[in-house]
Amino acid sequence: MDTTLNNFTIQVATVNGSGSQSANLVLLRSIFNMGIPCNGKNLFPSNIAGLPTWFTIRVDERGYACRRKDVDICVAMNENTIDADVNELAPGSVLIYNEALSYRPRREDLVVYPCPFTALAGKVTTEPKLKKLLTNMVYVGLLQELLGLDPVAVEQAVQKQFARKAKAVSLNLGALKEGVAFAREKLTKRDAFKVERRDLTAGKILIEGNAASALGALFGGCTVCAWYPITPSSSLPEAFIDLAGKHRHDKDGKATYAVIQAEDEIASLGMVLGAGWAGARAMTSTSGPGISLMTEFAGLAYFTETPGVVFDVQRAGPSTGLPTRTAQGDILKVACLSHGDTQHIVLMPASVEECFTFGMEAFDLADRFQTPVFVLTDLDLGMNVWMSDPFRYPEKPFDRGKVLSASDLERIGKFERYRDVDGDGIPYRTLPGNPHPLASWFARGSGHNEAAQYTEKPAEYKRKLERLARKFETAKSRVPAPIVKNGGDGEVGLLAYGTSHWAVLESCDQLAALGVKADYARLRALPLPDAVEQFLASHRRVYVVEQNQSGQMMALLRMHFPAHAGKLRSILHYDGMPLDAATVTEQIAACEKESAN
Amino acid sequence: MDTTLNNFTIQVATVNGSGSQSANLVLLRSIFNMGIPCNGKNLFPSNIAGLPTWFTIRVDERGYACRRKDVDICVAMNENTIDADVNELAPGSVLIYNEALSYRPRREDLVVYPCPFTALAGKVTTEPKLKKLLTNMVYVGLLQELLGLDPVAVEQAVQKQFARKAKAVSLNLGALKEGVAFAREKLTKRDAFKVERRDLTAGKILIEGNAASALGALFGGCTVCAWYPITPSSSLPEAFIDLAGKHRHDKDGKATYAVIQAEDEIASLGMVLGAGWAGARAMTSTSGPGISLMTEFAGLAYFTETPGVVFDVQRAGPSTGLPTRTAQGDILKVACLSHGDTQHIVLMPASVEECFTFGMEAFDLADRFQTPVFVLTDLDLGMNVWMSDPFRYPEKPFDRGKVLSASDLERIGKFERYRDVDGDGIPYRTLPGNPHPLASWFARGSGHNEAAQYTEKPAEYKRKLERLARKFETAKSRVPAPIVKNGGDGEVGLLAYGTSHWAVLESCDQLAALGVKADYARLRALPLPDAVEQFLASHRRVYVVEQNQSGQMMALLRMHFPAHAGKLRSILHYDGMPLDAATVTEQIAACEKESAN
Amino acid sequence: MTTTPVAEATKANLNRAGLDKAAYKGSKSTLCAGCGHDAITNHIITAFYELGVEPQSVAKFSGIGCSSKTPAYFLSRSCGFNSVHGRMPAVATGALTANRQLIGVGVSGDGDSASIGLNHMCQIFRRNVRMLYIVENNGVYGLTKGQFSATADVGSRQKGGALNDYEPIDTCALAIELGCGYVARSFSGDGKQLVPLLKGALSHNGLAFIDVISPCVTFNNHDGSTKSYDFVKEHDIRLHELGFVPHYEEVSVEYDEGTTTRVDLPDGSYLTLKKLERTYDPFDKRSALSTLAASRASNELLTGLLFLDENRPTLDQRMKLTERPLIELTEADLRPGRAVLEEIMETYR
Amino acid sequence: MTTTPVAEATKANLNRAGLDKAAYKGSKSTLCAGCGHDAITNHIITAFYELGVEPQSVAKFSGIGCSSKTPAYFLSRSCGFNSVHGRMPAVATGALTANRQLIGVGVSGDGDSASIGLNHMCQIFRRNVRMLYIVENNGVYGLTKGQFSATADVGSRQKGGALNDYEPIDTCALAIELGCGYVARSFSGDGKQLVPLLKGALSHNGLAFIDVISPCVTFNNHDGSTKSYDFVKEHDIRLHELGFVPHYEEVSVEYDEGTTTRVDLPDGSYLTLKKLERTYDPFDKRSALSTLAASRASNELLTGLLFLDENRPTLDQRMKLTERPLIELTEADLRPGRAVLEEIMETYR
Ligand SMILES: Cc1ncc(C[n+]2csc(CCOP(=O)(O)OP(=O)(O)O)c2C)c(N)n1
Ligand SMILES: Cc1ncc(C[n+]2csc(CCOP(=O)(O)OP(=O)(O)O)c2C)c(N)n1
Ligand code: SF4
Ligand code: SF4
Ligand SMILES: [Mg+2]
Ligand SMILES: [Mg+2]
Repeated sequence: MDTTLNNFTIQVATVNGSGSQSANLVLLRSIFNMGIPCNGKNLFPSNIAGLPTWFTIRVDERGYACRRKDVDICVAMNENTIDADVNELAPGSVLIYNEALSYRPRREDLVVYPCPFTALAGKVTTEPKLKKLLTNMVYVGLLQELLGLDPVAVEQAVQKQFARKAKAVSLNLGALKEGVAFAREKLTKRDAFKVERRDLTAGKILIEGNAASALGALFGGCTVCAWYPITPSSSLPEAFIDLAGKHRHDKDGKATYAVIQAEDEIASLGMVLGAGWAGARAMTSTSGPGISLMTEFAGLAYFTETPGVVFDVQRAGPSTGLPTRTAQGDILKVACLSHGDTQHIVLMPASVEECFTFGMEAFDLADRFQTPVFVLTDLDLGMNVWMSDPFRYPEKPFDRGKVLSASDLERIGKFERYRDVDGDGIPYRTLPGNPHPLASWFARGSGHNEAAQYTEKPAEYKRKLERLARKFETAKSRVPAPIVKNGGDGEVGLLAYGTSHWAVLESCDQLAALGVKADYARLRALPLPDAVEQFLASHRRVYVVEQNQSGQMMALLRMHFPAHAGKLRSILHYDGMPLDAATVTEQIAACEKESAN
Repeated sequence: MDTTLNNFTIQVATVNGSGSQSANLVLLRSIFNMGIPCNGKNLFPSNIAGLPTWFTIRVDERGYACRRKDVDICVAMNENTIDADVNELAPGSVLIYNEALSYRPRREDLVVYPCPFTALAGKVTTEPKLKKLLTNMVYVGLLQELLGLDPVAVEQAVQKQFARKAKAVSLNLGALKEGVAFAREKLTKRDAFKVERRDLTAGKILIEGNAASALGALFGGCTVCAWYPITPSSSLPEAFIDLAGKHRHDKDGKATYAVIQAEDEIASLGMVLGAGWAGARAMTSTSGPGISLMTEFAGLAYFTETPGVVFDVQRAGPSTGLPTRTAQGDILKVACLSHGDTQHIVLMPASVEECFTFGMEAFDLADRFQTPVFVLTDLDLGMNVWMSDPFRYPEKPFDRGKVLSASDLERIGKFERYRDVDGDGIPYRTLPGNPHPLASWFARGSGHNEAAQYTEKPAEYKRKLERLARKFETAKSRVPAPIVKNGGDGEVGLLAYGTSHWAVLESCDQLAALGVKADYARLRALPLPDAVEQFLASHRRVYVVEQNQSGQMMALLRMHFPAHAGKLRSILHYDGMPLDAATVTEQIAACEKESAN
Repeated sequence: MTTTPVAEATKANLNRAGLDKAAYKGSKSTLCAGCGHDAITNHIITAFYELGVEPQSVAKFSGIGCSSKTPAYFLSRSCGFNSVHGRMPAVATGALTANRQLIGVGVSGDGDSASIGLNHMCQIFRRNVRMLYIVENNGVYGLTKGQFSATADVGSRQKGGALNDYEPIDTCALAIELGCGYVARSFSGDGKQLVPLLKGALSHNGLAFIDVISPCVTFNNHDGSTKSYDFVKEHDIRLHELGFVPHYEEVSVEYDEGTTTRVDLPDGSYLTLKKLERTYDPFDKRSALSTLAASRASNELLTGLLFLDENRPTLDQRMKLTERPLIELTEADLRPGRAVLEEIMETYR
Repeated sequence: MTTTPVAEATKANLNRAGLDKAAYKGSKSTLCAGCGHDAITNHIITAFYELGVEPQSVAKFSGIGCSSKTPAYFLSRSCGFNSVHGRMPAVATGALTANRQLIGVGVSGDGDSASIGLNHMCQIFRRNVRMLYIVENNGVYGLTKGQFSATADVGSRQKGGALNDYEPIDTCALAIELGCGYVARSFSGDGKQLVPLLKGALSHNGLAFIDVISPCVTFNNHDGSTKSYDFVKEHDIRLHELGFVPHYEEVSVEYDEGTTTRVDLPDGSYLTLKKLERTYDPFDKRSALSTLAASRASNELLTGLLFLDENRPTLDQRMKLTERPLIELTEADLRPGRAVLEEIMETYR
């Protein structure tokens, strides 16, 4: 029997609210503690308790981090889904199932390990609720033995998971042991999957994107956070609340930040704009339906030139859609959110590290360009656990943009809020409360001239719009540039953004193995920098990979680079599941074959 | 001195709230009554009383109906704007001004007729408020004499304007006479502008687009109208209220329609969707900010497949912008309104007649495709007075789409709300209250399968999205097709939609005179029908004329027809004023010159 | 297949619509075991079954939240519209205007109605749309994992310990203030009270609003919560003992006129309010408002029929709407004739 | 240029901030001649001038409507934010949280606050943001030409004759119900009453809400209107005669303790309420609510200070916000050090 070392997937099928999340995180961290790259994705229902949930761990020492569609090891704990879970397994996969379920094995082509998980947990405790929880740790023990997990690594993981709760630690270690013992005594290993210690995770972290974004906001100097709960965004402001609660106090212990749970998303953005206008770094965080509700205020922010940061943790669907599934379906909408001619700066982090850096950068850009900045992540990035290099302490100081203090005004002797003094389209602003007699101005969403006075004059109104266009021209060279990875010969280019990155990274290698050599540019921001055009110009066929139905980024590219519109092709994925490499590779390979014919 | 016959513009500069609107309409109708094509545009401030307002009449027996930028005859009644008004006049223009103003003529190159309007009105009445109103009729009298207006035509116009108010008629006729007498006695005609009776308006009507749209809703069978006031849309539902109040009662005098003034635009669309789901033909009407607020519900309607009609009378600006100025700035936004992958059917009438026909058609399309239909007009079309053929009585019966009654269900024996039975992407629906046991279903904005049951299954969710795409494919051949006007040789094509049509029509002739022969296709709906692609394919350069800053329709064309993206060029106009032909002609001529070089 | 004859026992379980209780159920609930909302679902099923309402004549509405999911769990033979967060009242208003024969039932949550949807709830009170409007009130956003909603009481604590010190929104007080004619409060665990209130609501001519305290076992059932089962049981003060006698009941029910008030409803049904400890007059708006304010101040939870007024015009009445449902009107009813168009054209000449 | 010496007479007109009244004016109004809103603008100017408020320390907020235009017409030395329709409270909340030293003044209309913006107004009452919130209430949407708003009274008629029969929203009743600590009603034509109320509001610690009946001469000043000058003059019942004594006034003002109540405000200023015909206790929430309900029923317009409670925590207090305005915090205050990041990273290992 061949051994498949440090390269497999585990899927635990369970029920939400059953407490399996701790066990799954222990499992994940055990592998991580052994120096092997891995990450975890939680596939959960839009429900609080009682419905099917799947946790998937991908172990891959090459570092590939996207979802893999095929499950190598299935741990089946859910009566209601076990038939389907088993049906989906490829021949040769491993099935571990709880003998307490009514399921009886029917497939001959699997490596099946039945285990009386519930009974084993019963050896550790007789308290029913606790027993239910501990059942999950038993499968971790079983896997420890089967995969060859280092017991020290596992124990460390348990300690970390149940930190400061000695009783929980010992109960869980007990359950773990039962699993190990059962496997040792009752099971004979008949499968190929093994782990072996490596040194590839030293210093690294395991973190969710929403926590990383919240850290960005903390280190980016955010002082006002107004939000309204919505999945999969809530954990971002909630992480900010935790972090600020710990790290943001003045010497009297008073808060140097404010968090307001607003009555809805309209008010959330309204509060952010009020705060931004007053001079604070303010943010909100939401998902699709909330973005839709923010539409009117987004236009006000654009037109009055008020800074603010909006995190959009995208989820699947038009309307309510699939609130607990992932997608990249808002990009076209957010790019021009609001009626009339409106456009926005949009950042598109692909990694948890970029959640952190862009989380800070967003505040700088908002202040610099005096406009709302949207940070688009998605459920996959925001709520799943990713391995990453630790975040580096920011070396760049805050960029608070063109704000004039009273003494600046005294020196300059004049002030017009909306005049393009520097020719870059960015005007100067003062903050309310500035005591200088020249400082005051009136912000309005209606037509205004350079002096911020009301106007309906066609020429003045047009001048304002043209300056705004100039400002966004300036922004092109200031937002994060695309990152290009060479590998091709000028024939084929790939374009992607956000979490699609991980699938495309792996797909590049898969394609190369199939003889398709491609360059790959990862887009990181709107407005689209000039470098994007260069990339398009230097390839004959460009595939735009994204997780939506209508090819929204491709649409933006076609709009902005019409000369290359004809060479763009969409590689789409929109069933709510995180994108995997095979889906990308298959579609591109098929297209390439056609191109070759 | 040459005579310029039946071809000039008059601009009356006045103050809003001063009652000049009646006088201006009398003037317009007098010309119309003489059989000469004309229309009137009101340029008013976002204010109730006291600010400058301009009313422009274009008289043109060739039938050109767009704005003309140059003013031939200026009637200056406003102290605050007279200097600017006079400055803008081209040499040789006529200036008529009220001697009661402090203004003293400074320009030698104008034909100037001073007139003591206020004093003349004082001869008719001493009551100050009335005198102010009547002052306006005096200039009508003056113009009657100067232009050679038929006194009978003018008197008819006065009778019509003040219908059923005998006293008002006689007072106004009195004021009119004073103007005529003064001109006769004190002025010598020194200008070229004259009218002469024609027979070009027989049977025609003068009407505003909003009234025409409301008529469409009335004859289209709208029964529920939920709205929230906003300029320039309010006069549409208000016209519907008037019309339905007169023509929609059952035999007991009870209303066969419902109008609800909602608390906001969110609720307006929510009510429309509730009514549409229940089986009524329902509509709302709004403008930019309201469209933004409707964003979330628009996605719900798309995804639950609920019919409803939304009129968007576009105004200028991102944000509040210029609420009393015109634009075509919402098209890209409305095309895909809401987060996620959403798309909509959009109708774009260019004329008051199309406001009527599309106003009806919208309800048929909404019912047929079970989706919201947006009718995009603009302030210029909605609130200005246009000459038109009378509206033809609709010959096509209502199309209520695929609704299954209890007896249908009995016959068919099964029902699944979201199954694509006919392969056209359009499912069947039942209405709540249908007594058949098979009839019930549950509408939800979350993921659902063919049986309308909740689902999070990737394949089921994707199938739903794909059927929706198929439905919109079907819609392409069902929405109004573009109208093509040939005149070119395959080199140059023009594309426009909505009110830009009128400027492009005239511009085509101007361009032809300059040697640029162009074909012209007028777009009338989204999704873009295949004929658009054919038009693009058969021209080397295509100019897309529209009234916004970012070239929104061009963006849609580039998205959908990438093979032709490179040949599209934007001709833009976005200062809030109605589009004129010269602006189009100049830009295109310049581009063509460049192409030739 | 064999046809099983309907057993006598089963027949006895059929209501006047000829249906058994199962016909009023919906799909299986996916809420947490023990959630108050599921209990309310059962009381709704009981009320509709016992009244013998034709399920097909009912239209169900909701927003978004655990509570807003429940219309899928009752009356599966009725059509329903699960709309967007906070906007249920608008959707219901449209549908019930379009078809005035529908029996409207809206289910919402405290987040849905008192936070994001507060404006729409207030305005539907003013419009007085004929429908039953239930708020399943647990003081938190259940579906998004337990944040405070706008009905959380001053002094109540979140599961994580956070304290609420914002004035709660008393939806019943707002309903009374804003012109709603049938206002009640109840508890998910008190079917004896809630079922008659639901039945009475269905006989009311206009909007009937019922705020039902409905504990969230997962996020708001701990010590420190004022919406937990324990707290409610301790602080619940029932204003009266409720009974409901439907209009089609042949035998008239006996009650003691000294202690019991009979409240007649427009369809001939009536409620009986049997006095308990306190005297409470549900017909006096001012006293209702001030009693509610006082109860809040003293941490009492008053349940029962808080206010009744059968004389408010409904939205349909205000609009002088035709008796026929608008959706039944045909082209002949709706499209004016040629002569009318010609006449209108003439006004524009 | 020559420097003109300040004349004695002018000097006498300078307030304690060293400014004359002109310094409190704004740009020229574009409202209709006679509009109530312009009168309110003048009273605002008077109050700020007389109090000697530094204009630069004020931030003005509004929504959309004729009323919402007015912040441009007063205090041109203050910054202002004319936002979107109905959402002023949100914008003000954000700004005043960001800079707690700003003196916030919000001006809204009845359409802006009681129709589209009702939810936000209700929630800002609950949050108790420190600011003066004025609703210029004319019962109609002025700027969109006269449609009824949600404050139109039952029985009032539109200019075109249409009758309103929806229950009006009494914004003051809602304010009291939802925890606002300073609630008043006045009339645009009654500067004697409104100016002290405005001054008192500026001394209040929390949200001070004033509903000012402000006739729309163009669309709602006819017979049949309940917001016309004539109607208000006939139905206005002043609850008390108001005086205001600022904290910096040296001489203490004499008043009769038998007929006059002194109401102390947190900054040391006080209001005097001299009894007129009726007895009214502005400190009792329940009686305030029931008196308001009764006045509505009997078509009386009660004006004056309706409710006062200085003991409600403000939003800033609830958030335990640092005294320094958030906007003054620097990178050193806001960006935790390297060690903190390292420590946080460790928790993720
Ligand atoms: C516009 C919008 N914002 C936020 C959400 C997320 N969301 C779903 S349910 C919910 C709160 C539900 O609370 P409540 O109405 O009290 O219902 P419960 O779950 O407590 O029964 C929220 C905020 C959403 N679906 N839509
Ligand atoms: C979202 C949105 N909807 C509608 C409008 C149109 N609108 C402008 S002002 C106004 C009503 C203003 O009424 P009110 O607040 O009472 O102010 P008033 O003019 O009476 O002082 C409306 C509906 C708008 N600007 N924005
Ligand atoms: S989370 Fe709370 S409200 Fe939601 S189902 Fe569970 S117990 Fe009920
Ligand atoms: S329309 Fe009414 S509210 Fe607006 S400015 Fe004129 S009088 Fe005032
Ligand atoms: Mg709740
Ligand atoms: Mg108003």
